[in-house]
Amino acid sequence: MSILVGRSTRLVVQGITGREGEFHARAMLEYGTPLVAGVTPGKGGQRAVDGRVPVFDTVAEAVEATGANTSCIFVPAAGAPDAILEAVAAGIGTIFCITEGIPALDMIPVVAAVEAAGARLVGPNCPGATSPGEAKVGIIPGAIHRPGRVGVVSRSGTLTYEAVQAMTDAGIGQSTCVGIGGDPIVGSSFVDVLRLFAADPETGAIVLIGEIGGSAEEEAAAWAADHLADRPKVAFVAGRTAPEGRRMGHAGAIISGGRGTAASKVAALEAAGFLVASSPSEIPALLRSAGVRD
Amino acid sequence: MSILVGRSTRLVVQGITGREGEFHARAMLEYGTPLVAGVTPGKGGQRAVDGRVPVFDTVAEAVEATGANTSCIFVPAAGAPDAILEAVAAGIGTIFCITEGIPALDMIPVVAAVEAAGARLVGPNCPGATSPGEAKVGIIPGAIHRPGRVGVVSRSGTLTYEAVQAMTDAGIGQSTCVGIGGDPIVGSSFVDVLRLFAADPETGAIVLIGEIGGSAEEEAAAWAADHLADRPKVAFVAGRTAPEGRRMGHAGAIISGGRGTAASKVAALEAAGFLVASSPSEIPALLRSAGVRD
Amino acid sequence: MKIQEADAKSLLAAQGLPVPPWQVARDPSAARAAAERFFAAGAERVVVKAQVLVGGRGKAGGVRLAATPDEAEAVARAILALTIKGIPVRKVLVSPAADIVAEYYLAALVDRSARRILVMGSAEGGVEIEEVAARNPAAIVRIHADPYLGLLDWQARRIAFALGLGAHLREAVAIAKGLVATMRANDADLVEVNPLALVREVGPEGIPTERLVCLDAKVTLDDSALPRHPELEAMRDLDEEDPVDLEARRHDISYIRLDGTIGCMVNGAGLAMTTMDLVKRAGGEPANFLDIGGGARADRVAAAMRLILADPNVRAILVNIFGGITRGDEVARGLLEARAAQARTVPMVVRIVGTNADEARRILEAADVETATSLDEAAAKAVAAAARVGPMAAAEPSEANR
Amino acid sequence: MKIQEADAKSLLAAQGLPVPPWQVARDPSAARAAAERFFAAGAERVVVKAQVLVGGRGKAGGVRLAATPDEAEAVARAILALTIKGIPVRKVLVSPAADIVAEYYLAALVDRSARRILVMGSAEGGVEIEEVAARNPAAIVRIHADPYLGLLDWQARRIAFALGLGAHLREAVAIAKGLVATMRANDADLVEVNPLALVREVGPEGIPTERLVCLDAKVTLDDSALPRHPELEAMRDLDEEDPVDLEARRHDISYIRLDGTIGCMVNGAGLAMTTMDLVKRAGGEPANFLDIGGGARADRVAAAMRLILADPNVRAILVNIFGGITRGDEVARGLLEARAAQARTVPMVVRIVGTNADEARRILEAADVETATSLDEAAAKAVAAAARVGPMAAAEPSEANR
Repeated sequence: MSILVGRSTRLVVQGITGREGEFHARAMLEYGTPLVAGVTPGKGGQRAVDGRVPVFDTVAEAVEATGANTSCIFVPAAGAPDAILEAVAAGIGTIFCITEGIPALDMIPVVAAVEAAGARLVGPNCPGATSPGEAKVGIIPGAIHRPGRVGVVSRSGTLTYEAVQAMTDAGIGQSTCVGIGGDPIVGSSFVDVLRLFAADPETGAIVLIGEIGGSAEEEAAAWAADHLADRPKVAFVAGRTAPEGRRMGHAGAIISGGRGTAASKVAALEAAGFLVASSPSEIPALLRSAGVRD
Repeated sequence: MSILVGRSTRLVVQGITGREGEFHARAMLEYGTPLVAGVTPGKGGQRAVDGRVPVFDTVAEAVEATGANTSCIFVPAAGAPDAILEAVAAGIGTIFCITEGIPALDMIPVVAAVEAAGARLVGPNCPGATSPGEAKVGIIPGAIHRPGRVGVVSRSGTLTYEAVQAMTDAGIGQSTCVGIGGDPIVGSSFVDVLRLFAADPETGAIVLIGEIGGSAEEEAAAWAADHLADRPKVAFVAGRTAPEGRRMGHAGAIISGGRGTAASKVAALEAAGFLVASSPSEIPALLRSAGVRD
Repeated sequence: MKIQEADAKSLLAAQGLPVPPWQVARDPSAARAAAERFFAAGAERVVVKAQVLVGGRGKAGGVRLAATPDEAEAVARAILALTIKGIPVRKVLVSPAADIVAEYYLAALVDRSARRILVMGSAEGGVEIEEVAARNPAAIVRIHADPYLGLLDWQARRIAFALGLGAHLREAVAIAKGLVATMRANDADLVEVNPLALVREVGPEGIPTERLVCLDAKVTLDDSALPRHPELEAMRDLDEEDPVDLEARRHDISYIRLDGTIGCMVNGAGLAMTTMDLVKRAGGEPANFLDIGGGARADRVAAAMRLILADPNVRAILVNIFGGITRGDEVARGLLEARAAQARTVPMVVRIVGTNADEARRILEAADVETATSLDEAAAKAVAAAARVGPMAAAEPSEANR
Repeated sequence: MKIQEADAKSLLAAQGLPVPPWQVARDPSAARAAAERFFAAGAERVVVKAQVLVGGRGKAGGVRLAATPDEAEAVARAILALTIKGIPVRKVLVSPAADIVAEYYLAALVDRSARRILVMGSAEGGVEIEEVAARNPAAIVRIHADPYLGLLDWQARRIAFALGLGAHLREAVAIAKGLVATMRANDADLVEVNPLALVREVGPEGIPTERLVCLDAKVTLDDSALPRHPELEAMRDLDEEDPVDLEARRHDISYIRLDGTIGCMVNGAGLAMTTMDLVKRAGGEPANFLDIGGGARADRVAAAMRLILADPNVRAILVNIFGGITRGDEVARGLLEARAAQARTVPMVVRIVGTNADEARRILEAADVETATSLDEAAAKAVAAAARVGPMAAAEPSEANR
């Protein structure tokens, strides 16, 4: 088993005929993801990715024709909020928005609408999720994974790859790796993903990769202390040396008014029973020491 | 028993210190309605209606202090949509909005928010509801009622009074009389109220008072045919002689493009088993002929 | 409130929608001058359209083409001489004629059942949507705008695809969203573009292009929202408005002039319609719909009396006040005062229900006013009273009243 | 993007919020002229405030009162000579001094946890909200605006009552809603008014009145939304911006200058911060945060190299590219080209992971570039390389770089 993406995924890629969309759609197909449809308004009836994927004008048509239940969005920032709402209205249950640069205030009504509809959004500005050996949705390189029982959740892109690669190199496989995105407003929080891992019998341990800014790591720690007490938990927090008041790349990563520091996050995670690595390379050893075997 | 208002009602009047609000609050109190609080922002701490009703600045405070569960709104049109949203947010389950003149587009997000919160709105521009002998909320004159088993639902104000008076004069009592209001966008439709009557064992028969414009009567007829087949049903439709294309008072009452005619409504109601009166004065006799006794 | 095509187009244009240029003319020479300007700017023909607030002007000969300034003037003269559904044509709109490739229907309106804004579109434009609905309902696409966010892009795209406008997706999306934006910006009940036309134009280098334009537009405004849009009040067409309507509005009275002889004064719209229905059932014809609203205040009663008596067709007045909370004796006194202030006297039948109704009856009967207990009785008595007055004397023709 | 107080106030004023008049001056005589105008208009005193994009200017002596034009000029001269938290003061804001009755705090910001706009208010204004939060959390009222409709009137009233502003309800409601409106109109992350002040003013007839005004304002804008607000780009304070920031932004690179010696070039913000952390852990000091973003395109690699080498403190460069899908050999070639184009050479340690990483390593080693497999190893090697270069020679002082 796995969370969010897996064998029952039937994926539609919104923005499939764009450069990014087509490139990653091909990588997903090659990974074995059940990618059943693409959407580009005005290109309905064409086929994308060397003719392997039918393209529709609307998500509703794609769902009707192919039974798609998951969407991956590569639409530019100006159109991405609308693409999410279109997916929700078409009955898509799980939506990954890869698009970066969406203004935060644009996302506020969108996440409210997603929630009201009972759908799930991961991102925006997220790398997606992979359930190794089953399916990958998004842009995480497939080759870094190894099937296994550790659930990985992260606010970062390449830092996640770093951590996952280290695990794979050490022979520790993953149940699902989820990048939730670093934007200020995202559809799924650490807690939302941990809740799914907690309910997944095939996820035996947790790796959480956080960074400075906000309080998502502290909230995740508090939740994990109550609901994941019995599972091995390892964490890493980026930005221990970041100065206050300067934004580190993402809109999310900023320490302000003394809040959102790495120290606060590390303390909260340790208090909740996480082993906290001081380099991504330490994660496999910490997992081993917490009792993880494969 | 009764619907919407009754012995378990604990009423807060929003806009209680206004002329209309205080006048009708007094009439409701005199009828025996459990009116527990009033709200006027900035007049919190005062008492209204000869000192009989405590006034609060916010609905939330009124609910906390008095356990109010029903609201009646007399706030002017510019502030009434906000007053409804305030009541919803404070956990009020049943809201009557008496205010007239609220622009239709203002009500669209409000009814959506009421629905999303699982609350119930009657009106705006409605006379309210009375459960004779139990409670009256709104502006329907208390004296016209008589306790009984006929549920009355209407889009009109004084026309309802006319019909109810005729029933009372003939010795036929009412379980609850509900005026849903004649505005284009109202919180509760005929069908919404009929659904409540259908679930009320103390409501033995139905009187529906419609008028030209829209298709609410046709929708009510279709619903009643399926769900109220076993109960006596009498209807009256105002506007048989109204010309097409002219708005008859309410924004609602207009025949346009051949739709919304009295003939269409009468036909639909008769097909659904309603006896349709050609004057309000005929309603009691039709109820009798349909088997209503008291 | 209905507004004229030219005003509707200005509201669309303010939201950035493509509307062909136009000019309003009140006489043939002004129409000619407008046509000359459009010809000078390259138009091959102009269209001259009657500006009246009723439908069916096309069938009535109110829309005609002209290929020269002379012809435009002649056509305008002919149209300005028309009376369409009782409304004399006082203005025409002159516009360059479009080279139409295809016509569509697109409208945004308040959908009461769904409690949402509904956007309706059809590839069968240029005809009444009711006809299409009756003949081929599947040809109409219906999308409800989001109650909070308005018409979303994907919804607008869906409409565009349903209309077969995939090749003009961006324009069609902008227009569909623009209709809803126009609605929201002005608190309109209805914003209808029919036809939305795909027109052929020749670009600067002689290359023909096709684009979508709003060839006709109909907007009705929500009366309840007019107080917050004072600029829209200027669009009220006083040409077509009965002066008594103005007077009624000033007193917050809902008044609609009809063709009968029994003047009605009622509180409440539903009860007012019912009163009209019962007058008709009793063999009479109502002269008006009149709702004096809540409270039946003395000044409104007086204004209502003036409005009713200003109609020379009125031969009896039926007053039906279901007081509820209002004191009947006060209403009765107000009625007597109002009648005393009028020069013209016609028989009056009064029914007052509610607090102090008995005293009201005594006051009225003391003043020789006929009273009634039930509404049916009141209607019958009013019809009889009008009949006693006999056929109308030398009343002014109703047209003079407009 | 942070903007100066004066710009923040202009955004508030554009939403109709009460902001006292102000003038920005870049030298003492302009400050004097501004003060003279305010004195002429009736001000008893003026306030002169340093315009810098860092907090704590009050404690640093950057906010002072003046009772005469002479004094205003002197005070402005003193403030313009200050350097606050490393930022030289280049502008002052001059404004009539208010007669403050009470100070409040009011702000609207993006609440990530709740995924809503949060409005926070406190009756303890004029101090940092973090202080109030730490000392007396119950003194802060927090209301989340509706995700679709913004701050509703009842929510604004609730804030006003919580702040004890029931006597100024209408003003307080307008201001609370105005903060959210300012946020939405400009895509701000934060709109803070501290203090929101109740000030005493003397009316035309000598009667004192009290009203609420926004005495100070702080606004930060969402960088992601700047492309759709081109007018706000003009509010970017180039005075306070390092020219390299401008260059970085032009290439879509996230660059932050720090005080260390190890220049970092990384793809991904989280990985870039981690790289800095590991440099520190290995005993070094990062010279910068630098995220070249996705794809590691050759032009961006070259620009990043220029940015890093423009910092004279840099004595070694650490490149850490987790390619994933990017081809490592292309990145390696891009790096060599970029280095070749630079006049200055410092040791470079490169770690490239992903497709064709082995080939990348061969290319780099053939060019005598040190490589590393793990991130920890790369950090250690970079720190060692910097140490070999030895203490800095006659590098330019970093201030000259600004």
